[in-house]
Amino acid sequence: MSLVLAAVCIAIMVVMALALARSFSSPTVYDRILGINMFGTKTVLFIAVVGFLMGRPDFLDIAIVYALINFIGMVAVLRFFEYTAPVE
Amino acid sequence: MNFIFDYYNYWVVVFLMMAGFYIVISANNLVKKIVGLNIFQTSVFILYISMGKVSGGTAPILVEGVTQYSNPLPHVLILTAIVVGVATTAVGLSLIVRIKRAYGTVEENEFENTDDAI
Amino acid sequence: MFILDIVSSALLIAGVFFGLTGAVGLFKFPDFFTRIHAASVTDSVAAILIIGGLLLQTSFDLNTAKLLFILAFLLITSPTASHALAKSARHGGLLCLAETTNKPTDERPHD
Amino acid sequence: MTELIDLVLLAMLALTALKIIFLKDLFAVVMLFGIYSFLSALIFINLDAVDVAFTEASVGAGISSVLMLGTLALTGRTEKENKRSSLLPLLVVTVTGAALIYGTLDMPPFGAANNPVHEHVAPRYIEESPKEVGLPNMVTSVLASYRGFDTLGETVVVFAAAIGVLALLGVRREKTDNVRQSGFTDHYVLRIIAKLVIPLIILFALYVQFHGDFGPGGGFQAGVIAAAAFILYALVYGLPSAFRVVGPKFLQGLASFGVLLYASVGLYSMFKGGQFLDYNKLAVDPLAGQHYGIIIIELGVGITVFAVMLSIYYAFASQTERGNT
Amino acid sequence: MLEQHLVALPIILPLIAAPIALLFGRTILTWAFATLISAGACFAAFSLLIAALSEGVLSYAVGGWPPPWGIELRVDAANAFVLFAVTALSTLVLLYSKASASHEIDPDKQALFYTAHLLCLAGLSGILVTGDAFNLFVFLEISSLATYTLVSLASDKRCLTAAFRYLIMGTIGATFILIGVGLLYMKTGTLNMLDLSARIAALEASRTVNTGLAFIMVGVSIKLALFPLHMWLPGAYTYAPSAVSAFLASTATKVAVYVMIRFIFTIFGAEHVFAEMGMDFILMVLAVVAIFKCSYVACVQSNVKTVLAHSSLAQIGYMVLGISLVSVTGLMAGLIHIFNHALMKGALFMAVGAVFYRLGSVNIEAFRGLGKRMPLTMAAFTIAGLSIIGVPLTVGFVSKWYLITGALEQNNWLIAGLVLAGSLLAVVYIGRVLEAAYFKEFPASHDSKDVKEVPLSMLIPMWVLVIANIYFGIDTSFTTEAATSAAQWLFQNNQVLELTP
Repeated sequence: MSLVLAAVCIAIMVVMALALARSFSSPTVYDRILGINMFGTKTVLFIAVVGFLMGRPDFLDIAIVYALINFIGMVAVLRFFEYTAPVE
Repeated sequence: MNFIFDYYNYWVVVFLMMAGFYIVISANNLVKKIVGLNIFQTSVFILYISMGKVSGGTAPILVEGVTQYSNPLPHVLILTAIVVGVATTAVGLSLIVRIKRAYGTVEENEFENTDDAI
Repeated sequence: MFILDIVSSALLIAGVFFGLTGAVGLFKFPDFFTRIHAASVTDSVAAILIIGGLLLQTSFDLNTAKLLFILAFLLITSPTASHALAKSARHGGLLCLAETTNKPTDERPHD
Repeated sequence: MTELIDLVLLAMLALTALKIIFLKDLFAVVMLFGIYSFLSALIFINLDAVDVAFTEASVGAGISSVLMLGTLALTGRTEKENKRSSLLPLLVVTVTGAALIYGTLDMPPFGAANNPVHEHVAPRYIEESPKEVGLPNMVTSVLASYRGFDTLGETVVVFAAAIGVLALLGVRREKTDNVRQSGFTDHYVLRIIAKLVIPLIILFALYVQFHGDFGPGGGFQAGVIAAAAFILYALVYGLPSAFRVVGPKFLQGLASFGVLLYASVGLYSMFKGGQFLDYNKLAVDPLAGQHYGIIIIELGVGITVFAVMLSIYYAFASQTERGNT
Repeated sequence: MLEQHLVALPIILPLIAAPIALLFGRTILTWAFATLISAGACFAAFSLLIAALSEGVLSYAVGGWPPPWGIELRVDAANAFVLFAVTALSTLVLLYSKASASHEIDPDKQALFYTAHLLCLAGLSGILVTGDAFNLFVFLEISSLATYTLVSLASDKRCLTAAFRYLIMGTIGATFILIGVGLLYMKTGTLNMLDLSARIAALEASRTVNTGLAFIMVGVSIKLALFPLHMWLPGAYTYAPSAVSAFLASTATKVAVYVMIRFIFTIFGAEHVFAEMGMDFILMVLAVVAIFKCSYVACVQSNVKTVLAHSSLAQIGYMVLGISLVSVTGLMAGLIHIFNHALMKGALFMAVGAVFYRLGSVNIEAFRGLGKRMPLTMAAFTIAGLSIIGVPLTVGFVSKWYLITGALEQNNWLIAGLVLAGSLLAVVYIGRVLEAAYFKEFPASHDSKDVKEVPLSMLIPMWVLVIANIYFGIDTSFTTEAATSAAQWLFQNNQVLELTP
């Protein structure tokens, strides 16, 4: 079982890396935000899986925090983005 | 080979610290300086947490049948340091807001004329 | 027990598969609105599958409740965030591919 | 496995840091800083520092990023070109980095169980704290009891930050009815979902506050999360509505109250004949005393942090809304 | 009951008072409360000094946990001496700020000003008293955050950039200290200073410990504004409100100097730092450069507060020079100069603040003819200025006397000569101000009715410091006794570890 978990863990890291790459270089600023949002949700899943992999699933609390902060951060980005004048 | 496995963590952390430090002293924009300061400090936190790790140990919360725990003391220190970091960030950012209102700019090279370069 | 493990593994692997497809979609689709579609739909499916897979590993204790909480939270917030993002993008003047192809390219807002 | 995850995460961190150096779009810089914080929190989990990860995620990626975004809304989005040579900074950084690398060469190896760090002070915390303090979470025991003075200092640092931000920005007092309605007025989905989510967040904050003795979490994290719930409210429904729920003046009082609650535990233990912050003296049974002490001081920390974080956000947001109307 | 907790009182009094001070609705109440608390802390510090001189070391285990597991507060003659100077200056500055601050600071923000002052005092006392390396970092940050706030409260907009520069430099310094402490912890596994010193002494030469030492020294040097790392200080002192300049110039950097002394002498051991790493030579060169470079810059400035700020940098050079002599006399000269410089710089900045109070400017032009208009203020400035120069019968003479004695003990004529030459530069920059005040006419264009003596509440603290300048210049028994026993205490390397690890 732990083999499957490890494989899943690595695969999620690949997804995270792809999302990170998207947020590094993106055609529009919204794509950047999208990449970061995806990175956040995948991180939540990553923590959940790692918790089971390390045999200490009681750390799911941290996954909850990530989910919360990801959402709030997203709302804040959109909110303050309205204020800033678009570049060029 | 063993040598690398013993220290790779610290080396990457040193690189991260220096990346943050570089941003602080080279960035032109004051907000970016604060971001750099945060990166610098966060990397120092990783240094502390790295030294608390015990291979094969687990998080320092008591569970049945486990005897090998990672060291809780660095965790405590860094909890405090994170709070200190966010406090500094808040004060720094509010200074930036005031600077923007007083000078109309937050770019370092635009202060030069008035002897206020930061 | 053995069957549970197999089902759980299958769910996890399926979840990861959807996650990967979503990430590939981020790069391969032609305009922002198709990309956000790819990302947000697969996000939700991957979350359901992976957390479903993990749920089968728990023994109905506090962890089960936490996992369910995470799942519920993700299912509520992730589509909302995507929706708000798409709406902001639309308000910000971003157009979809069908609209941009009918117009001269220089009107398309860039980053 | 731990080493592999560690390596991949460190690589991602290094890339993110490099990208931040070269980006000129500050909005992207702040968002990437959020990612940097998330990634370092993942490293903390991987290295068993769950409490630290908890805090880093909620503070670094949460509060700090939100404040930076609020500042950017006022100061503009792009960094201007820097004409000065970057040679001197590069030199300083190289020298400092070289000194540190030189220092690493004598370090005890990463993760070895017989490092001096694990053999001198820490064993007592690991072996005795469940008996002396009576909590399963050793981090909470050390934080709140053995090094409780540090934590008092930490609470005061947070309080000092509030003083600084209030002195610099202030919170404008004005009648709420003649203020332009702000917030996401036309995002109906967001408004409804926020209403649904906020109670869940506050519930979770309470759980973190009172479960910190047994799992990751504690007063500081709970305060930040509760503040985050109100920040979400203020973001979605606008600052005036948030002021009606919790006023800035009330928050100031609350911030003081939290510090005083913490300090009063110390004074009471002095009064009972112990040293400052000696929880053993709080009750007849030392273990029970420790337990009372830790619950009260964690509550004090939580209250102060909640009040301070929220009033700092208020100060920034009222600047932003004033600056952009 | 209080005697038992005497060690903790100078920290926890202001620490607890700060949140209470915020709750008072009226500014005058906040001021009275803050002054009362500061006076209480000063009284506690004085009792501590007496106790430390007679009993040696006083140790206090916070939370009842024995060190190194818990946090230890530790008072000996050296830090009790500095602590007394800091709390006394804080009280005098608070008395002074009633008129000065209400003139210079927005009325809405005065309550925050006094709260920040208390926080700063708590932080400085904490740095001095704590016996735990990480706890020192926490208190350092409390005092730093409060200082940034205090500096930025002035009405001149340039205080904002000065405060920001201070924040960036200060945070870098604090982070360097954090890195250094981390490296030490990594090699020893402990944070308690006494325990650290014992365990470092037991280690063989280690690159990690040496790197830690280097980082701590650089971090502390930023905090104490040692020569190449001093860029934040002139702006911060020039544009801060007058009361804040007086407080910071006489306390904040002094505390940092003490931190340096503590790290060198009690943690690493003078032997290791000086004999093996050659740090004394580096410090001596930097100190001499600081004395001359900064004194020279002080001679060509037109803003008197900037002149005094650069003079402070030069005086810090004298303190570090004392440390770098590596002898009991040299260290004692450094310690006594910490105390004496607090007296003179406090009085000078208060006098300049008084001029600002009446004229709204501190340019050297504004001082023209003030010798007749504000005789008491200018007399105070003159005496404190003579003290900076090192004229006999003032405290400045005492510190320079011991500094030169320390140099001559080692037959180091060069250093002795340089100290005297540095004093000549002080004659120039103080002389320029005095010349303007006494030998130039009051400009006719000014409205002469408004320019008169400042209120008594400003004059009294100023003159208390001036009289102290003269008193401790004539009767040196108290300060020399305290400083000598502190220096001897620091040089004792046979401090036996009373802990059972």
